[in-house]
Amino acid sequence: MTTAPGLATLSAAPGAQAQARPTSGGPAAVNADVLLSARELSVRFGGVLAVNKVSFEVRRGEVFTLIGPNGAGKTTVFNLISRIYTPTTGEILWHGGGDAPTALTAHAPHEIAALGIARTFQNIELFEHATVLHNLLIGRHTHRCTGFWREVFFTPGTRRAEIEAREKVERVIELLDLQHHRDAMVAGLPYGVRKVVELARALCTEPKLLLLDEPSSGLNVEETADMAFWIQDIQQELGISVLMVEHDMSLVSKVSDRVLAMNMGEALASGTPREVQSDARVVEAYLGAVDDLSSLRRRPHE
Amino acid sequence: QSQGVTKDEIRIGTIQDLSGPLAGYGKQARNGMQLRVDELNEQGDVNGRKLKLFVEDSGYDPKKAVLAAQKLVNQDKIFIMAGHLGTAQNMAAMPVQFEKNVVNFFPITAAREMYEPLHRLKYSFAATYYDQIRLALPKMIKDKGAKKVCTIYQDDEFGLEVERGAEAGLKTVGMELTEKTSYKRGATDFSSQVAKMKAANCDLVVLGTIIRETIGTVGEARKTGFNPVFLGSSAAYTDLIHKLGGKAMDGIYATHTAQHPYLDEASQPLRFWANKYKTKFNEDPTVFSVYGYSIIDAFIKAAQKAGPNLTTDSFVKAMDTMTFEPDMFGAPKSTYTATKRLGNDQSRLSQIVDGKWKVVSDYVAP
Amino acid sequence: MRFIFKTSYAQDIALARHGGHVFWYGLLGAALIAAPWVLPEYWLAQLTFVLIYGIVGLGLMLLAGFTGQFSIGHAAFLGTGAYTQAVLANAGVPFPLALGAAAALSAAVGVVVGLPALRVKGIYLGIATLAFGFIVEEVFARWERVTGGNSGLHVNSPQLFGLDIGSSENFYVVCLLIAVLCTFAILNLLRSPTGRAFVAIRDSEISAQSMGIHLARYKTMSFAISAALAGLGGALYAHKLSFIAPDQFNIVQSIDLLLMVVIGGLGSVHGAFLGAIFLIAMPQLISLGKDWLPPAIGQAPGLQGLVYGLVLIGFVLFEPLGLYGRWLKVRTYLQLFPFYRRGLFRRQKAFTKSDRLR
Amino acid sequence: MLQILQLLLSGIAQGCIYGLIALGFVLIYKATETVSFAQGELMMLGAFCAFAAMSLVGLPFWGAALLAIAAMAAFGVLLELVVIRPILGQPQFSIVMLTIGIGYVARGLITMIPAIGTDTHSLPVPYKDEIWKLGALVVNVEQAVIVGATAVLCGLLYAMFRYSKLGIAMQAASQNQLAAYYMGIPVKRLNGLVWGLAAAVAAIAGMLLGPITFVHANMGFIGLKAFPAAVVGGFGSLPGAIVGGLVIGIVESFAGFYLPDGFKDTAPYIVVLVMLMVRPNGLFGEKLRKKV
Amino acid sequence: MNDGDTVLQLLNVESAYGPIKAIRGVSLKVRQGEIATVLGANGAGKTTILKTISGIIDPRKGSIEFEGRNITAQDPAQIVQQGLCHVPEGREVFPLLSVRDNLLMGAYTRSDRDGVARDIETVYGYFPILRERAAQHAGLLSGGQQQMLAISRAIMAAPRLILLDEPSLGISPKLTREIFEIVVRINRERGTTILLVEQNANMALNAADYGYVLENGRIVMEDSCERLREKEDIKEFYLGLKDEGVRGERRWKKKKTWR
Ligand SMILES: Nc1ncnc2c1ncn2[C@@H]1O[C@H](COP(=O)(O)OP(=O)(O)OP(=O)(O)O)[C@@H](O)[C@H]1O
Ligand SMILES: Nc1ncnc2c1ncn2[C@@H]1O[C@H](COP(=O)(O)OP(=O)(O)OP(=O)(O)O)[C@@H](O)[C@H]1O
Ligand SMILES: CC(C)C[C@H](N)C(=O)O
Ligand SMILES: [Mg+2]
Ligand SMILES: [Mg+2]
Repeated sequence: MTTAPGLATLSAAPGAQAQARPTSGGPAAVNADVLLSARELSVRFGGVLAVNKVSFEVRRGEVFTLIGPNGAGKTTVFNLISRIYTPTTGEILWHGGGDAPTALTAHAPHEIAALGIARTFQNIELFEHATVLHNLLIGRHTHRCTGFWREVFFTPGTRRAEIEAREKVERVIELLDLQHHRDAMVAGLPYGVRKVVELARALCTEPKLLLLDEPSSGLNVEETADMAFWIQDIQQELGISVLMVEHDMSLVSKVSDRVLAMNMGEALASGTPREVQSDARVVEAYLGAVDDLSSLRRRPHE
Repeated sequence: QSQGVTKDEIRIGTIQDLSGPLAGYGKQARNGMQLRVDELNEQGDVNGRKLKLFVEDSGYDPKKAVLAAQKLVNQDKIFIMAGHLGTAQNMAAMPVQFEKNVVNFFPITAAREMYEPLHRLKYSFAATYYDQIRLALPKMIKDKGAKKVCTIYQDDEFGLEVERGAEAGLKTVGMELTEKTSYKRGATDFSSQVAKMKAANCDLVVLGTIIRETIGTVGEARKTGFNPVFLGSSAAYTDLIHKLGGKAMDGIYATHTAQHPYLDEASQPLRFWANKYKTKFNEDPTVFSVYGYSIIDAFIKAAQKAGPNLTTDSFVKAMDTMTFEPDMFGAPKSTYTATKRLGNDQSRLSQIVDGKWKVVSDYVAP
Repeated sequence: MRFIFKTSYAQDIALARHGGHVFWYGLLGAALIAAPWVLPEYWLAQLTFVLIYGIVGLGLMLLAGFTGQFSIGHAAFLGTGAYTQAVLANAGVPFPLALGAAAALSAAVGVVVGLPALRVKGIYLGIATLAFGFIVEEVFARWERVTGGNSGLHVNSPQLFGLDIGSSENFYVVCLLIAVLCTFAILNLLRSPTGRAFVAIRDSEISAQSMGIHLARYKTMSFAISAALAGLGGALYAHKLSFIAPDQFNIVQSIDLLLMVVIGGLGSVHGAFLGAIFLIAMPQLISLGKDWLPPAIGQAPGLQGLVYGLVLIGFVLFEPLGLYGRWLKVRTYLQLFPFYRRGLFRRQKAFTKSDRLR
Repeated sequence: MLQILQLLLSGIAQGCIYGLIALGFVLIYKATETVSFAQGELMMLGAFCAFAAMSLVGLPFWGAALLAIAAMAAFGVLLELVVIRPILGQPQFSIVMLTIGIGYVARGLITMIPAIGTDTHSLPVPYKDEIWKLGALVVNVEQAVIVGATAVLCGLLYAMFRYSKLGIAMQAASQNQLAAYYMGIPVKRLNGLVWGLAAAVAAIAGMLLGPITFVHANMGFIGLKAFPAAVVGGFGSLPGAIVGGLVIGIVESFAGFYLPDGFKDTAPYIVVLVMLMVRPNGLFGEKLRKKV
Repeated sequence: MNDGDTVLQLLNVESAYGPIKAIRGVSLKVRQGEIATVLGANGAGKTTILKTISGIIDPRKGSIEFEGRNITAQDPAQIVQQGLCHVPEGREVFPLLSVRDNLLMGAYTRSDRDGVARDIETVYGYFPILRERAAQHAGLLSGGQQQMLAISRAIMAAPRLILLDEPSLGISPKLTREIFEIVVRINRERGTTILLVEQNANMALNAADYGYVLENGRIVMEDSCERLREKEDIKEFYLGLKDEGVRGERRWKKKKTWR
């Protein structure tokens, strides 16, 4: 189990009301460690209150995990952060840019990536009719430095920028072992590889915060273990904070520093993976009680 | 030596609407031309040369007309463009022809632009829409005691010619158009135009329309209980009007020059001719077949006269002294000189009575 | 199959993948340059039309094939370019200036037309562009003072430094030059971030957006570039045809343009030109074939449409990837020659999913 | 006042025609998610069918109508079998292209029929040229028939898509073909059915339209105005198609009367643009968004 | 269980995507009333096998028999109508139909209205959220809810054989367990035969009777699940049970640091 040094102390408290710090002068006074903070987030779709007064904060350098039963509102939280939805109430503050935190709602959806927030999607949203390499290069879009006319004439500067982008992408390819698939069309890749490509594409934006929606779904045990290593590499070697939604508790407890459990749109419990996993309500709503699978087996007399 | 003339062949090009809104006309005109060409080739030649007719389809679309003209002129190397149908189409195609010194011979349209401004290569045969309406309208107004005159016209050079003719005609009796309304080439719905004219209480409507538009307009008017006097130009003088429009078309007037060959009342030579046409194309000839036939006929006469050394220059020279006598189709005499490129400016008036065009006035000249 | 060892990233960026490319394109270039001396006038004119439509096709390809935005009103841009050029040329403005103005004005119109693209997609966008096309056509017809209305407008021969470049040969060279330049511009764009952003938008708007791509800006840009190329093509078209009228820029023309890129092969630059060749050659072939048929069929006016439709259907049925797709197969076949397996290109069963959710 | 009423009336009648054609678009769209550019041509074929049955064969109107509808339905099924089915599952765009091709072929074929194809014909329906007078208001029977037929047809189709298993299955197949196969939905057969149905609807539209615009090879182009109708109503909504048609028809009728020439032809398109600005999904269309 | 008659039999099946061969000569058998499972790494070709069975991909070689009838390369809809239902990878719901209509489509091949109504109730009993959202567009459900819907549709079809592709994808641990219980129950109570593909090998090996291991498109091992559970390789690579073994907490491939 790895934990980023200096972040071992966890102030676990469900909801933000309990987390209220002695603030003196507005958001800027919040703990300098905080990268992103969500306060009292709610969003309603017609009759469904998908997220209800959820508050949490993600600190620099940590892996923060959201867990919860299906339909708890985890993906919706991601969508709120990446501005696909706008919260009905509440705000999300980003502390990653300079000194003053900014509210994400003040940014257009496409500006989120430039702020340093990248994400993957639960249902995989890759550019299907492009190669893996192409997908990753698109990931570098926020770092483009050439203008339209320079590209039309493909000036030497553009060429240099292209080669540089390519070098960066190549490093991600190497980190995630995608060399084999570099020139393959995404449309023909198996599910598991696509998950990795999506992760790679998000990494190419060189984010400060990475949102991973169920990174291990569709991966087998071995691949999940690889995923765990990658997430740790990303956290420790690249210093990227990770906000993750995950159902595989082995992965969750291996990589996350803190966990927030949600249920029916509301925060249920938060704390270290161990604490949350042993929370009775979490067990009841999410984990299920029995761990013995032998009851599934066919009894001999059947 | 001009292009399109060889030792034993003269190439004639024509562009017709074979698939568009005037397909009815285009096909008939082509047949008429083909009939005369075949006749000649069977019976003889023009100074040792046979005729060859190249037909292209414009679909009543000026762009296609230009492309067709480019093809005829540059690829098929025609000597002359004869009987090209449609005003806008001719206007579009003429520069292409003139660039290669190809005569625009007797286009099937009566717009003034077919001979004005004067150009060495332009020859027109039909009394203009402008004159037709300008002359017929005052008479109609007087006969019918009309107070309010409106017009509906096709929104292009053709319709405008009719509209201008109507304005000029009204001016001579000190009146003005009460309502003008237009439609786009190929339109099929005229309800709002008719509603407009009805609301203006018009009692005489000048039709700058052709086939379907004439029927559509008149039909729509009858349906909504609007019954003014309708006056069309030679573009609307066709048997298709009463054939398609049925009873509702009875009573409308149109100006024209040549007459529709109704066979039951035709003269012997005309009947003979019509029979020939019918055996060949399996349908009755119409006034547009007549146009086509006469155009080639006129060409043959002029080419004969130009002599064995047929070039554009010799042809123009021959044409500029030509006179065509009245023929069996009832067209008046027409003459050409180096400065008079419209052969005939007389027109007359017909009315549909009991599903047939009946001539109601004699030729009038401006 | 040729196998290329890549030794540097620059190799991936290069336009020509290998020496063979250089050779064949060089040959093509030489043939095109020699054309005015070899081809008869009529065929040279057709070749010029191919180049002109190719330029327009490039623009539409960028929009439809690479950005995934279907425009059923592209003739409007063609028309804008054509009328701008006609009016300016008739007013005596030098050819290059007028050309620039035509492209710029079309681009501006393109931006306006692109606006609905920010809000609507798929069929809605198609209809929006269609509607724009109709309205622009009507403007051409009604703004008689400038456009000459439905009677159309004659276009003077193009003038360059007091020289008349309107002759078939000269004008061909002008078109060739512009077509080559445009092709390079598009190729360059496609191998740089902008082009990739277009492709991203085509494949998934939501994830393009989360990669930091400003959807509105890039869609508008795509419309503008596309319109500018169409305008450029329109300007050349106006000169080549020397007569323009509003109904040359109607829905049928728009659909023809769309068919052109589809038949050429959506999503390939080659496709634009292959499609143009098809569009121009088809009527010629039909009229050549006419004489072989019995007159009842050969002379029937509907033949053109019929054959055109049949060929189109045949294409979609047997070669959905268009002419370029066919070419790729032929090439692969040749490269693999003795080892070609029959099942290689067999089409798989495919299944569609709702396009409404994108 | 009377003027306005009369304009309204003619707008409604014209609108119903648009609506009727739009109904065909929506039908195909709902069931296959493709936009059929051939709908106008199918309508033209239907009208020619009826015309041939009446004028050439000499059937009475009702017989001819039934025959035309049946013939067109069969033709639709055949069309699907021969040209659409082989590429079922390819991107929808291919099918759109196909329909354009079908349109060309249909127009070409009709035009090629000697002596009939290029001409304009009138459809001798029994109620031709009849009018009802309601006071000073003139109601055209031809138009009244259109309004009635449109309403009935729309109701039937609506019920089919809303309540019948078949209708729901058609929609399912259009939304996710793969899943439809997994559920055992006979996607191909349904597709054939849809095209048959669409062709039948087109035939009805053609016969209703015939007396008004005449029967000719290019009458299908009126379909271009039905597109805006379908979009204004919200593509994919059957009642929307009718309402959209009415909106377009009425706007057109008033624009033709009160605005300068040229506005009449563009009015539908201006309306559709305004609509797309204000409500990008049309009057009855749902706002759809992909959930990620 | 090995004595029951064979419901599904694949003989030397080979399928490819264009030039890429995804499965090469797979033969397997599923017997009446049993749960069979296929394990395999990413891209091994598990999904391809299922797709080939239900006719979504035509095999290049080999034959497939369902209840003694040859169904090789038939139209998928026709195959399904013979009593087989496929829960696809990645949910594949009808996004713009209501949840209820989705369920009804599951029962498309059935004509017994009462039975369908009863089954809807059963399904609502399994997954109450579906009842709650019955009128909502299925596309708006959360990932896991869609998965529930996909499974429910198969139940609605009341087939004799269900092909399940990763039913636990994106499902919470508690619900995963419940779903497996449901699967087992359907198998026991209705006698439905099930062919299961699952990444959660632990679950799969406990619920299933017979297992196949697929690697690179070939079946490399097959045995009863009882015995498979005891195999060292399986424990290590599929169950992740090997503590501090070859892999342990250390990765087997040393990563070079970058940046
Ligand atoms: N756009 C939307 N419209 C209506 N309801 C929505 C929408 N998006 C999400 N919901 C609802 O909000 C709830 C939360 O959905 P969300 O996708 O956040 O769940 P989740 O926690 O990610 O679940 P899972 O683990 O299954 O992915 C669900 O009940 C879902 O149906
Ligand atoms: N549409 C496609 N086009 C080309 N190749 C494909 C396609 N789908 C799958 N493949 C290839 O076929 C092989 C088998 O894929 P398949 O989806 O069956 O694997 P899987 O075992 O189901 O994997 P996963 O566990 O990731 O779902 C893979 O190597 C993949 O690259
Ligand atoms: C033959 C005529 C009906 C042609 C028509 N006058 C036109 O100029 O378009
Ligand atoms: Mg989720
Ligand atoms: Mg799989």
